[in-house]
Amino acid sequence: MTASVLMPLIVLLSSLVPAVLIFLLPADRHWLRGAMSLGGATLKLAIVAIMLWGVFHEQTYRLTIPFLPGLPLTLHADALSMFLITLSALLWLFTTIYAIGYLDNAPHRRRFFGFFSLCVSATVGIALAGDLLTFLVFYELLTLTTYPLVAHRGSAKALQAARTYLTYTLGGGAVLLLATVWLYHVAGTLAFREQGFLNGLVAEQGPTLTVIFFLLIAGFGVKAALVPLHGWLPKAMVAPAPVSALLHAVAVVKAGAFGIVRVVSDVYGIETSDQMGLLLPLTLAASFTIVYGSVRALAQDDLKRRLAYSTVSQVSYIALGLSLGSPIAALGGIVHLVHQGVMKITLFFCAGNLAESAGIYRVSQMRGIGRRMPWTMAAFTVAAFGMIGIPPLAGFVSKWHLGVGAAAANQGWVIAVLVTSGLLNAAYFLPIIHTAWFAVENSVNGKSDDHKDAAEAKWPLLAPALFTAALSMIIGLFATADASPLTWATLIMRREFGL
Amino acid sequence: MTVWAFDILALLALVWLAWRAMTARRIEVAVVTFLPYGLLMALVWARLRAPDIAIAEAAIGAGLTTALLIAAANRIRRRSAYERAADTAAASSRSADARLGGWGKQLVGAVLACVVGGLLAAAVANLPAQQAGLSPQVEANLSDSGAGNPVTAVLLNFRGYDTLLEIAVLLLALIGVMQLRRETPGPVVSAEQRHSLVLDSLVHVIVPLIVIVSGYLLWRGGDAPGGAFQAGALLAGAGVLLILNKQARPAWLSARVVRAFVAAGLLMFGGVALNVMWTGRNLLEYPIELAKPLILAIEAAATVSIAVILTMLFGGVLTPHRAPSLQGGAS
Amino acid sequence: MSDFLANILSHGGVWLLVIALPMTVAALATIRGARRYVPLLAPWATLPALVVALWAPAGVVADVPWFLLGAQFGLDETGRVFLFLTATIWFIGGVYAQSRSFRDHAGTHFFVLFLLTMAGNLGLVVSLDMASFYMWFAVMTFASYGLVIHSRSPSVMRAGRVYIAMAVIGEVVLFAAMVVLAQSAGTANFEQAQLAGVSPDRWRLVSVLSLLGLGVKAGVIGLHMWMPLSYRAAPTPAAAVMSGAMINAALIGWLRLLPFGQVELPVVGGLFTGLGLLAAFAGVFIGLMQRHPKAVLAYSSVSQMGTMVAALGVALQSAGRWQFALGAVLIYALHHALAKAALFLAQGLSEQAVPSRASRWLTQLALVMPALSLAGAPWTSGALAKAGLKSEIALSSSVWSDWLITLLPIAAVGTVLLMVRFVCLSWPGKAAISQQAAPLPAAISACVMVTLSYSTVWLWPNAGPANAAEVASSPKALWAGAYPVLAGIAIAWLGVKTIKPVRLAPNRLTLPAGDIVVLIEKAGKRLFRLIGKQAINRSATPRQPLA
Amino acid sequence: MIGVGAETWLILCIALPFTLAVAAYVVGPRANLYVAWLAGLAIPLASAGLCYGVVTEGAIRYAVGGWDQPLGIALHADVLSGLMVLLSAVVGLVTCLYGHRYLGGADDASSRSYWPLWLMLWGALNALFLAGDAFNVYVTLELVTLASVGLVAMTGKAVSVRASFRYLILALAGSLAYLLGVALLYAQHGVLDLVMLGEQLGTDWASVAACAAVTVGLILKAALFPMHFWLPAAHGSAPAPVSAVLSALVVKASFYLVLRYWLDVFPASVTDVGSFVLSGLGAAAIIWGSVQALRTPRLKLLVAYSTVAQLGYLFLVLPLLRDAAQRDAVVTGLICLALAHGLAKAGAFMAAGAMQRVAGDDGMHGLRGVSVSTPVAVFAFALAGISLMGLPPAGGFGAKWVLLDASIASDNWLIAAIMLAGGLLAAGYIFRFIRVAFHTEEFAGSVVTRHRTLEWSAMALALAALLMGFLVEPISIWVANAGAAGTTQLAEVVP
Amino acid sequence: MLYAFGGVALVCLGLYGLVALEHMLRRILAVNVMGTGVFLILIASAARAEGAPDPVPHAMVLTGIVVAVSATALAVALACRVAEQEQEGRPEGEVKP
Repeated sequence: MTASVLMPLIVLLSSLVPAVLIFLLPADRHWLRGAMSLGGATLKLAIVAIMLWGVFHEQTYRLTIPFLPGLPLTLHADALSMFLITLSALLWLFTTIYAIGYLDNAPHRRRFFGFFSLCVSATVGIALAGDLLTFLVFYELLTLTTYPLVAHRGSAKALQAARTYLTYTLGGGAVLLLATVWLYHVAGTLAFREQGFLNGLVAEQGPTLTVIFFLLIAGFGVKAALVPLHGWLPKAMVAPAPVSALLHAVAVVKAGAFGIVRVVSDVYGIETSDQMGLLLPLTLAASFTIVYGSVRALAQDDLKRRLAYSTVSQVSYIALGLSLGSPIAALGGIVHLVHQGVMKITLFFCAGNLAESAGIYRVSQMRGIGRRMPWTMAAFTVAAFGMIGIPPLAGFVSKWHLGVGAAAANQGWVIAVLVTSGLLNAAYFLPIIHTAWFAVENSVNGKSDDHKDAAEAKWPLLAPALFTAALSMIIGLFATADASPLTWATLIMRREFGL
Repeated sequence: MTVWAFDILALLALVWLAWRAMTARRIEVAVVTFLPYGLLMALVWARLRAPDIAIAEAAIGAGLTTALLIAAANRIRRRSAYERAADTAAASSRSADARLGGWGKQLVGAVLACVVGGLLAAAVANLPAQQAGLSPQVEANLSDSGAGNPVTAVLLNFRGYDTLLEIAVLLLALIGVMQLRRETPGPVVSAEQRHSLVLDSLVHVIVPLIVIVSGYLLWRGGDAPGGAFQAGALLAGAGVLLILNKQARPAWLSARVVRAFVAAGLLMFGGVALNVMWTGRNLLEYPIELAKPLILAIEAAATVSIAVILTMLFGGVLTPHRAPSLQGGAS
Repeated sequence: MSDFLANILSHGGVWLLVIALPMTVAALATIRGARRYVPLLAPWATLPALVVALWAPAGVVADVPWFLLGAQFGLDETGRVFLFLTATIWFIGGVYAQSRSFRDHAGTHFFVLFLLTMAGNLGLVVSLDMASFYMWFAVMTFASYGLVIHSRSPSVMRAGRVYIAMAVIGEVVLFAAMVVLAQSAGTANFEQAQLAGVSPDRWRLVSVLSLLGLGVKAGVIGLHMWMPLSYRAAPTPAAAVMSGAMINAALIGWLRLLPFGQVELPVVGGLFTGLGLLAAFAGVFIGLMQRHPKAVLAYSSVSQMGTMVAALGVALQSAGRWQFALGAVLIYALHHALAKAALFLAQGLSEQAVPSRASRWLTQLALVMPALSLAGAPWTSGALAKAGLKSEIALSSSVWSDWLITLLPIAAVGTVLLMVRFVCLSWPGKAAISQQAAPLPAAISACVMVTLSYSTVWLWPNAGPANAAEVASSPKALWAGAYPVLAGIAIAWLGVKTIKPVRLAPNRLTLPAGDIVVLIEKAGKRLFRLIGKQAINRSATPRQPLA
Repeated sequence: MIGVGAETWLILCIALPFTLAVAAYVVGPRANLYVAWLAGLAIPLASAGLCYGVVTEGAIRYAVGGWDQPLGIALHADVLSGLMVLLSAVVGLVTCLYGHRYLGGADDASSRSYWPLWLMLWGALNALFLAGDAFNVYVTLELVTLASVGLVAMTGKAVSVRASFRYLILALAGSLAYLLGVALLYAQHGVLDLVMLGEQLGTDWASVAACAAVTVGLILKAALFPMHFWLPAAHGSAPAPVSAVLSALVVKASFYLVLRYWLDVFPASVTDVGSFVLSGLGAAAIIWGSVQALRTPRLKLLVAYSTVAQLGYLFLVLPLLRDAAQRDAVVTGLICLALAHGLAKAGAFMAAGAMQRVAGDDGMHGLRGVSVSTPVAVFAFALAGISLMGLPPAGGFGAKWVLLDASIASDNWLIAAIMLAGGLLAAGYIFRFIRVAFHTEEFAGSVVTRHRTLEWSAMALALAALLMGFLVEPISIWVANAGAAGTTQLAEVVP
Repeated sequence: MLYAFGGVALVCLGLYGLVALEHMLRRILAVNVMGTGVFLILIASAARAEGAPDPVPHAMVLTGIVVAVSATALAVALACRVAEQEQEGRPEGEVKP
């Protein structure tokens, strides 16, 4: 009983308390700060493990805190929330290690790590949110806590990017707020429920609910970078590499995608929204985003920007899966939540390593870097192949289920979208891999000493990348094993569809 | 009929004087015009059977306010070029007539005044012809109030709370004015300048007279028109005279003593108000038998405070300088 | 002994060894001290596969439910043929690569990629479910890119580009095919999917998609462009395994994926046959106009694979005789794989300086022998394979079979012409004798390969119809094998006489290797110039690097 | 008798600040420290006691002098006024700490008048919130005005003196308009007690005119657009603690009165047109204030314009009060909004003051990269900004949520849209500054001087504003209880 | 009631002055005029009744007059200060050295 109340709180506090302590700590206590960050991350991981066990055995973790009239803040751990929490807890640990290495001797580290931990707390809150209001609360907190991270460098460019980010996300937040209030007004509750809580209202409130649905999707779509709401994402690339990693893999983008998942599955219910005909537009939007993001990625020479457009494209797989209305596709979408995170964070770690150790920011500068930084590029290669959807990496598993789901939903054209996207992914990732491994170093404008002194990145930078790369392989290879994301996602879908 | 004629004439004169007071070409003239305006106003109060107000208006509205304004006008003019003292906005939009703002402002003002006037007139015309207000209750409880004069009863008993706060208003204004004075020492005033024979003798005659009259007003105020405000205002007049005569401050009148005087009224009033609560009464609920002495004590203290405060207000406006060593002192 | 071996081999874990050994050897490269042993160990990594192919009992299946989407590895008779030929070719290719001149030049990373490709190739053969098949297929495809562009010259880079582009297209289309099938069948297991009663409509879709997806690997006409470029670009051992082993991945893919013997798909079958025939002839025509022997061989592969695709098409149209047809196809595949690999190795040998006249003679023999086999000369393995195939086609109920019976000998004549062309182009001249050169492993491996290409088909148990060997040795069959060869040689001789310098191949009569890819490249460039103007402009202006 | 009853706390809330103010005045600067501590501890305690009493025991009426209404003056404390007193207590407490540090102790000349004036202001505010009599309200209004003007002019800088003059004149005009309304009310009904007035008021011309006069006077003081022009200069030029109090409490006092009148006195007399006019002005204020805040070159002016905008919200939703079903929700929302804005704005001004101290200037350019030298203050500013933007979990969010819900429920979509747009605009100007603060690349200031007290005071208020969101539910319950207990909130008369 | 209308007139006059005048002292005067206008309305309405006038408005006006003079004093002091600072030609600067 107490555990069921305390667990969500502890898991939230395990990053919130370090955040506060970090802010209060003198700026030069680097060691202690690192210890607190890592300690919090480890503790969180341990608790998450316990909770995973509990949720699997149908134990409920639920904590309510009185907040608005009739609408308490609810932290509730169901299978879906554990999914995101596990992802964030795991990747937070890796990213923390990475960030400690990355920001060695950089200024403003206290601020960075403080907001970093806050950011994760917000993500955990999003994951644990038991109703739309709680979700909204943490969603907005996430916006705010990531702002300082995006603006961290303090350069005009970074600030400009941060402003763009904020303009988009706060705009989305406003739309979301409107939609949430409206929904509350219509439905009288906001608590997530498997298969949705609006079933009874569809008959009389159909058009209103449709409008609200699209408002909600638009609100979440900003963070999920659905075209045309994606403009902030490539710009936000000015942030330091760990931030980009977190933004793309765990926190911001994932929050948006997770929001869409929640709306479709636990507010409206997949079947209900399918019946209401709400899903086709979402499918179209997601499909368009997938293709558009990939096409844009093709033209980017800047490595992080290319990765950013790749994110735009990849994250929409999640929405796509949810929008097809078939359990298998939804499974694919949901499992991509984790898969994309693990793979994309690897890519950003590697991009950070390249920038940090070799001063490489563009694809065209990467000629032959694979020889000098083999481990980094190996991790990059694995993750990139995963993104393309090559088995046995994680991306394949998601795409497989999406494809099967699309076929099951008789949406053959979605398979075409997947195929196109796979082609385009290959078209922008393979040249990178080719350049890194096979291109001859010194053929660009005769400068051979581009990265003559570049050596492999130091271990705090390297280890997380290798870990996540290995992870993206393992969760693909052992996709059907007991503890794999896919199995867990199957559990989610079974509960969601009431199977 | 004559009363009607008086009324109409008085009102017309009032309006005309008000107009002049605001818009006379020279600011000195405008300011001085406020004196007859105030006096006429006092007459009107008397005509409206409000002798208490009449006395207060004469002393405060006409006397002290005008004195303040004249002092200010002098001070601004002494610094030359008072036109530049016009409000910031005015500096840029110089109209032909420096008194008035631009055409826009005049137009807005006129339209606003007309609209508001029309509405207000309609509202006033719609007021019920008869409304006894609270006078029945006042009459009924007058005997328990400790004051014979209903106005005093209202001021110091029925609505004593307002009055208490009002003394605080005075204190606030004083603090506000005093803090604006500058730390730099003022121009040195030589002994010859300081003593003007005429003013000196005037002061010597008039000040004691005023003190006596105000004492009378205070004492009488319990039952007839008059009271702490009127008495205090009169006393302040004496103070103003002393200031104008550049009378040196007696040695015993240190800054802190002055501040004590200033606060006396509030302290006494507040003290009484709170202390009655010890016996289980409400705030300001005087015991009936003690009502009269308490009121008198409060009035006495209030008179002193009002007088000192008003005097210092005038002094503060008149002499903008302050010796750095003196803190919050009087002139 | 054999019981013991059989015991071990019937254990599921053996599949792990088949695939894991190459990968483990490749992984050694990451250990500094062990790195230099990688090239040496590379060929031996195929040993478990060879052992399994030869001695493992059929029907051993390992279910690995926790792997990927629930994997199944195992061996059936089809798999055994492919596993054998794959392992053999990789082994011999690996040995060939041991030549010091090559090994020193290539470096460890070549062998790492070699091993990875090998693992993929072996893995896909033993995969009995779509996901793992697809996985190994992808591993093979992407790792072999490194083999193709091994020498890094601009033309090789272009070849690599074309290769990877086509391969990726094939990958994703294959993905679509599998996804559709998996959904329709409700399972990702090949065998279960074939039996799942999928509607013919879906089968049609799957078949067409797989024709496109796997067709890239098989060089189906229209998707074949990468082949001449890559074979030419890749170093000899790589070209040998690509042309011999990897090309058959497509074949095994089709055999696993399509409902042979279950459902008749006349239209799709017709499509297969039509495209196959087209390839069989077009390969010959374009191949004749090539100036590089490897390109000639590549077009020969196009042509040969075309024949097999045509045969598959026929099989798709007549479900009844599938069991027999399968045997013919398998034998043909085995023959073609070994012969083609031998040709490539021989060609590689012919490019090298030889230490003595005798060895040059050996080289010449190594060139001619498999060429004859491929041409289907009597008593060669080719003769047996072709005979089997023809008889099966004749017995099938397909509307195409008459056509095929008529056309195949003509194609055979074409093949002979191609082989003549090839042998002429790679005939080692007199100047190439050098005392220092002793490419012993290469020579040995080439010879072994040639030998195998002759012997294996005959020795293979249950190859084709029971009396195939007999049939092939009958006078009628001998004639059937001999006349195209004779006709071809005659035509070649005439050609040489009339068009004088065939060996110098006048420019008028040549086509660039990869034929239509040149057009596609031009069109692509123009398109990019149109679309990408903005992007190019933007990237031309120096941009602040992001961090 | 003394020490327990809520009524005692009520009297203490008013008497304590005045007493301490007089003490500070008489004793002079030497007493500053003691006065600051005593005020900071005692007054909030009394306020909390009062608030607790009001919440637990219901509304309190207190007959000053023992005279029953209408003859005597009634003090009145209900949830609304109790919470406003509590707000001033919290802000006041922090202001005491902050002011003591900001003004540099007893030696600073400007601190001489600060304590009497500020404590007087505090007392006046409490008196105003607790007043139950129309004329008594006038006196307290004047007290508030004069104290505020004195505080604005405290530094003697030309800018602030000019601003305070303008402020004074406008405020006097506002007071007179209010008094005019009271005069009309009295002339018509013969009573001054608010409850009695509320019972007697009708729709006749004089009543409506009185309503109009009272409202106009109050919105002039509450700086509702277009009567806002005096506010930015006054609030922007005053010393930081003063700005904080002015923006957080003083304008709020006038708004409180508007709300009080509209809720309890005028319901019969106000018309839809009137409420929509105010609402329109509120909308204009939101837009205009925000746009100005987006343009102004100085930080404190930015915050001051933000006040103009935020006040707009309070008036924007007044039409929703006309819907009886939404009344409680709207009242809750308004109270929460007022409280949240009070806390947040005080925090923002204090943070701005701390930054100004370090940067020496509050020009946007000079504050570049200020997050390095005063991280806590910038953080506090941002936290306060969260509430101003109406983002969760801040009080501003809770209030907005409730109000949005009410406006959707009553189909006032325009109001909802403006509220949302206002939030975005607020984000615009808040982050306009945050962006400057994060511009660390060109940071030129020193990191030498730190003002921990100043920064953490701001932080405390900002945190309070942030956590205010969790008070929304209790407040809604209190409001609902008070509403359920009687038809109007002033109805219960304590014997 | 005549005086009440007089009061209205004074209020309007004051209002006009407040808007249209720019000199600080004049504006102070305008406020004072307005104030007396309001007082006049109050007292005039109190004097409607026969017999003794209602003392409550009287008390209110007395209070109002004191408030008015306090505010006037403060306003005058501020006006003087503004004028001086403008003459010193450094309107933005600190006054204290």
